[in-house]
Amino acid sequence: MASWFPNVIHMQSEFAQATWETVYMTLVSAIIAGVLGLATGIFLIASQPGGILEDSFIYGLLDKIVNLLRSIPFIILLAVIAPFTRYLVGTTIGTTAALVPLIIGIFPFYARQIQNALTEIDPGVIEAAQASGSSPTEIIFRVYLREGLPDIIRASILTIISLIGLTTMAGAIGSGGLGDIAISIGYARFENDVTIVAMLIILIMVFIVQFAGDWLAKRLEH
Amino acid sequence: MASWFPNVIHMQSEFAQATWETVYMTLVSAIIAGVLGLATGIFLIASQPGGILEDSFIYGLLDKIVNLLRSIPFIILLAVIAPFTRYLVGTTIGTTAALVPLIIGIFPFYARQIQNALTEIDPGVIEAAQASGSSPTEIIFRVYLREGLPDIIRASILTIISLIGLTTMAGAIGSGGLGDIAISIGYARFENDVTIVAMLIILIMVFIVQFAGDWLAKRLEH
Amino acid sequence: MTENIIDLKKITVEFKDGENQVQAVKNVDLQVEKGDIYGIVGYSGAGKSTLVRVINLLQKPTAGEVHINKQDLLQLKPVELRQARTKIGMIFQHFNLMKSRTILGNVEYPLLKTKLSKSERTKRATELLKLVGLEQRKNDYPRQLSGGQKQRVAIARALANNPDILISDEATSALDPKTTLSILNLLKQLNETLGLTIVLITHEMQAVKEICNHVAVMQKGEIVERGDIEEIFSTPKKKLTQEFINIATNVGPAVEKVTENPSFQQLTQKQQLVQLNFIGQSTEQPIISTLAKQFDVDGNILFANVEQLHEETLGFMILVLTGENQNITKAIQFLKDNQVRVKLLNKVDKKEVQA
Amino acid sequence: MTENIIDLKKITVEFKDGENQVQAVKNVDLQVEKGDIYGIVGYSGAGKSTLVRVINLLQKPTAGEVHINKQDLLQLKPVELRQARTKIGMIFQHFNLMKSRTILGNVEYPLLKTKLSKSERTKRATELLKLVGLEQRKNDYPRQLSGGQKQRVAIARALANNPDILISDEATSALDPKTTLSILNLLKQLNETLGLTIVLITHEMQAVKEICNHVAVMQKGEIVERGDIEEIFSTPKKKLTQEFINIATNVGPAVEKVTENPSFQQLTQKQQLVQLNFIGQSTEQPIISTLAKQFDVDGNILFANVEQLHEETLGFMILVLTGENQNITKAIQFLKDNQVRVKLLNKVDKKEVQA
Amino acid sequence: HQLSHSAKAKTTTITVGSMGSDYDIWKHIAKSNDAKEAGLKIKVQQVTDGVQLNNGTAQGNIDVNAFQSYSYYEAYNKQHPKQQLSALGTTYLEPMGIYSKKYKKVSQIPDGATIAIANNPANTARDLLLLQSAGLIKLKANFSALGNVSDIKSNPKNLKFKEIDDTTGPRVLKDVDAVLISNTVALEGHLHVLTDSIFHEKIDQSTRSNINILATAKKNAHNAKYKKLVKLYHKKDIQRYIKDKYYGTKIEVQKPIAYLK
Ligand SMILES: Nc1ncnc2c1ncn2[C@@H]1O[C@H](COP(=O)(O)OP(=O)(O)OP(=O)(O)O)[C@@H](O)[C@H]1O
Ligand SMILES: Nc1ncnc2c1ncn2[C@@H]1O[C@H](COP(=O)(O)OP(=O)(O)OP(=O)(O)O)[C@@H](O)[C@H]1O
Ligand SMILES: [Mg+2]
Ligand SMILES: [Mg+2]
Repeated sequence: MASWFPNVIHMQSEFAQATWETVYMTLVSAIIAGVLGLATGIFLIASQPGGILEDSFIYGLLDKIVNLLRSIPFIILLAVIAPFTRYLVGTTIGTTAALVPLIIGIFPFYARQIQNALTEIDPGVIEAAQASGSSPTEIIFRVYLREGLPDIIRASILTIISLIGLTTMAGAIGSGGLGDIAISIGYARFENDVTIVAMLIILIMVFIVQFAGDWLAKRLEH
Repeated sequence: MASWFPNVIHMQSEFAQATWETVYMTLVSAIIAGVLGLATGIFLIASQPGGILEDSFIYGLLDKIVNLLRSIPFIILLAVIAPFTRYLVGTTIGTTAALVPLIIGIFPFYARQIQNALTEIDPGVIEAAQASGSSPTEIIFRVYLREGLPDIIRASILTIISLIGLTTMAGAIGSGGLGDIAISIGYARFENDVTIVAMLIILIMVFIVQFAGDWLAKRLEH
Repeated sequence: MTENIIDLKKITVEFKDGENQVQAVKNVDLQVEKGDIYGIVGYSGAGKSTLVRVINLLQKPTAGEVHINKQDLLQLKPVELRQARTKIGMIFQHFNLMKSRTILGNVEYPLLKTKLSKSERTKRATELLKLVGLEQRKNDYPRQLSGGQKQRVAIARALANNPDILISDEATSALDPKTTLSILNLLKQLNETLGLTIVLITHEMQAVKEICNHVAVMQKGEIVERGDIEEIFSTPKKKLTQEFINIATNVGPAVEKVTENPSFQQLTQKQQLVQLNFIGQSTEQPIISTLAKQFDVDGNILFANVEQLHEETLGFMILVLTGENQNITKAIQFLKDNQVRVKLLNKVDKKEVQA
Repeated sequence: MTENIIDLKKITVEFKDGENQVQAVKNVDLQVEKGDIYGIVGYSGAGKSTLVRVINLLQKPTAGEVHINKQDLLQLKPVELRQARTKIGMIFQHFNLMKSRTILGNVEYPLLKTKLSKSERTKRATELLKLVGLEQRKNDYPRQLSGGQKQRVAIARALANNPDILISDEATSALDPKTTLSILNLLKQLNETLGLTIVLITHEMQAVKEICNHVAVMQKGEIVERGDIEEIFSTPKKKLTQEFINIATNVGPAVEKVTENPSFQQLTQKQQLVQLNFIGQSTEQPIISTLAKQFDVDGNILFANVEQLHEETLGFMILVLTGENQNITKAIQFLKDNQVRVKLLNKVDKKEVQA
Repeated sequence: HQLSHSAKAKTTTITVGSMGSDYDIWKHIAKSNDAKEAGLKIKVQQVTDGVQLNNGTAQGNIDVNAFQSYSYYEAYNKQHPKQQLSALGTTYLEPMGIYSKKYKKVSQIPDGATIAIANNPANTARDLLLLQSAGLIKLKANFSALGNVSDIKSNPKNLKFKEIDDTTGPRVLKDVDAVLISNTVALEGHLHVLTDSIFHEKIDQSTRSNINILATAKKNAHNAKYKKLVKLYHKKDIQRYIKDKYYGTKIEVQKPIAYLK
């Protein structure tokens, strides 16, 4: 053990801490970005040409915001939104401060995925709901979000895994986490065992997310 | 002009160069990762339970490889695959060397997206092709890739935009590019105008990709 | 009873598709009285689905007015339109069931908007599923059902909200005859007991005859003929209508078969092949018996389709009349005098009756 | 001609779905001769689609053997199975057209595997589209077509590869009667000229009567009755078959209508309501004329469905016989002696004939 | 602002922001007896982006940071008139080195050779200055702490420069003719600047501004507790630890700030 993992062995508490930080960042930003992205994706779908609330102004606006946010490199995003981050969480450094750029970095991506997923829903089913007098809100909650659920889950898996990847970059503002350990200790100091263990833990998280998501998506696909 | 963009004005050739580097990295890695990701995504779909070439071993293997590659933070990926990069392109630094980690970093993501996109294809249509005696290869090329084309294009847009984001991280190995200019000159040296211009150029690229992709997807959706 | 619950005025629907432009519905007027059962028939692609989709504005007409239940739908606010739609049930040609909901969930869907409690909704939906014979499958998902079963779920869903109007776009085309009949009976019963107005697109003229009071025949986006069911069936004016009826009553194919059959071509001098069409009380008088007794002409039935349509008898027959030539001539005259249309088939131009 | 091109032995198909388990097909044998047109009818959910999907192994049976064209499909290598499938055309209940291809492209699809050149493929596909009347629309996409138009494209596609066997799962259910008839005629013609073997699932008994030589009746996963079309139509053994035929020939509803109609209930002493079923050459002798002349009994036809089925006359009638009581009794005896089945309707139990 | 507030409440806890080997050193210091004796409770946080670290310090989210050279600190202050930092004291100087697998001497570096330099501004300028001292290039007269390759006046050997993340320095040794690696990174890559480099910085006037400092927000410039950190750093035990751990490559510098100006 000690000879294979010479450095890891002395870092158990750091690893526990980093794992917690990664889980914390991923979970909290996944939930908030999830809500934001879902809402944006749904508004994109609803307002698009031919959508249930067709509105070319809102569609164009959202579409452009999503693209804009997606064009900003994450490191720059960290800086650009720092004032906003400080306003929200009182600091620009640390794990909690990392949540804001993570959320803003990932939600447009998720919104796009939601949009792509919901594009697939059979227009006939939407029509059937319209014919029964459903309002746009009802159609969103009772048709889009239900009929699209397996796809929404697949998009969520993809996004959460991308988000875990993104947390590794938040080390730049002192977020900590497994990615930071892997890079700034394992990689930068040639402590390969640290890198490997950090990545294994990330891998386990990825597998858990993928497995749970696949299982859920399959279960929901009637 | 000079007062608004004091630094940019002296960097026109650098910007031209960086734009070219970004375009080059994005294009080449998009093409190669595109082929790899498409192939992987198709194999995932074909080998999945109930697929046209059901094979739980291959499916499990590909599924795990994709997850594995997706769990490695990009910076570490740069290092981990350095020997492979050197073997392929003779060096581990520079724009061309960046292609290898970019490709390996993005193709599993694309594969997952392709898999999600192709999951949507009406099983009835696949059955109709099978009933007419189509072989799995024919079904892949004549049904999956054709029927799924609008979705494949949407997934490609999402991926290319993510790829443009990823190129900004390849600056770590001297890839150059707009992201690198934005970060290591504009941001790190506090030349905000450089950051803004670099990001504007990236934004324009993103819009072109999104617009062209949307247009194509719409056109192909009969 | 003469109030028009559906009143479409000069409806035109155009589809633009790049350069292509299809006028699916052209300047069509359609009035349906409250409590009526109105059939729409026509070739595939005639514009039937497009026309009925205008009734609940799923299809916005390019031009024209849509008055339903005295409301001008095109003038309504969205919330009012939705309210109006809850009272128009629709059965889609392609079912359009939600794959994420159970059968029961699908039928309950339109009730989610109402004030019913969860258990009341379930009760109502279960009742409806019982009516269409799928109560056993209520916890299954659409994927697990056969085509006809899906269609029955769609029927139950359309009825869930106790609509005033039911639009049915080939609701029974995927159903076996027995189930079709029971669904038609169900619709008729709802029509009689609740005054449900029904607009029925169907390819089955049998179904039209069975339950419709009025029928419209569409061709290339236009209604080319419309009227009472008896009127249309007894004296169709357009060739298309004639053809549909011929096929429905099986006269067309029958005539063809008979005229092609060599044994019927080689009739003796004393025989004559005739086609008879009659309507109304004419059959109160037993035709064939009369011919036999009064003119000594025997009538051998090769084909017959006689039925009771709304208290009247409607009939088509192909007979071989056997007797002396002059007797046959007299017999035919007698038939004509009794409002029976007679066509001599030996001389018939095959093309004219062929479908 | 007695060679079985399709030979399914003891086929069972089970669907497992979590805890649910549906036996869609139970231990079914099905033999179809080369050049035959074989109809399969049955309630919605009876297992018809599932059974025919076994023929080209789209549905792997849980148990049983599948011999097609003398090949044991379950033993074939994948490449051989695909080769075998090119010779089995299939028309799906839900069309299953590719939305990314034009109509022409969809029909050309099965030809992509063949050695035909691009222009030959186009030629063949265009011919087929002409046959189904959609040549004008060949550059449109499925989305732009009506339900019936899509179904016609699916028919053309299934025929593209000159199959030996055509499996048609409700290929005409979305079609208007005219188009249905022309498609059936097309199939019959292909059957006669090219020896195409056809397995036809349909809900339209009329279609079965029209073109099938044999028919199998399915119920709850089993074939409960099968045989020659004349045999089945004239002497159905099972209640289900009887019901289907009654509905198809409209006897069921007619009897109901007649017996429910008060004016027919109030017959005089000298009248008797009867239902007649007959088959074969019996109508060579003009029944009603004979009754009139020989027994002085008038027959007033309330309902009739008489037609020529494969050279035989098949008939159902509801008559009011009018005459002296003893004459009527004699007349009925005469009919019975002439192989006509007679049912006295005044006493009939409504339930028995109702659908 | 909760963090600065809580920092005031628990006056004994000082948050030190750092990265790389400085992070390790300060973690050691935080646990040391000397810290306890001085009554200082130190929390060390790793922040890998220098700009963010300085911003965080200026805003008071980080009390003191330990990662930058004096020249980088000056450049930061110049660019951020609203977020001023103040230097608390000097810590050490570590020599930047030129490393090469192929060549033993700077003079052997051929025409057109590829040289990898850091892409972070704290080190790019320093790298270029070192190359100038090695006689490979000449820089413009107004060369600043944020200067980069565009400020090269003459490049007689036509060297090609690749700007890379400096932490990858030891890894790209094989791929280029020479790499400039800061000592922190070199140590982690098991390179000893005094023995393995082919050329390295001297401690003289020209490298004075490369001396590392502790910095804090301007308003805390006179915070006595923070000043104690400077003293703490120069304690004997701690210096011994640093010397052992980094093979004497981190040369202690204990001078007043004025010396650097
Ligand atoms: N979205 C569309 N775009 C273009 N053309 C369309 C569209 N929908 C329908 N059409 C065309 O409009 C015409 C009428 O179609 P419609 O679906 O109303 O026919 P239908 O009478 O219901 O036929 P069927 O009996 O086959 O269902 C057809 O020619 C069809 O091709
Ligand atoms: N994938 C499936 N999973 C579970 N049950 C199924 C599945 N497919 C079909 N079934 C069930 O098997 C039975 C037979 O279905 P099938 O589609 O063969 O009926 P069918 O005779 O073709 O009916 P229809 O005339 O309505 O098309 C039905 O009860 C159906 O619910
Ligand atoms: Mg239609
Ligand atoms: Mg079926």
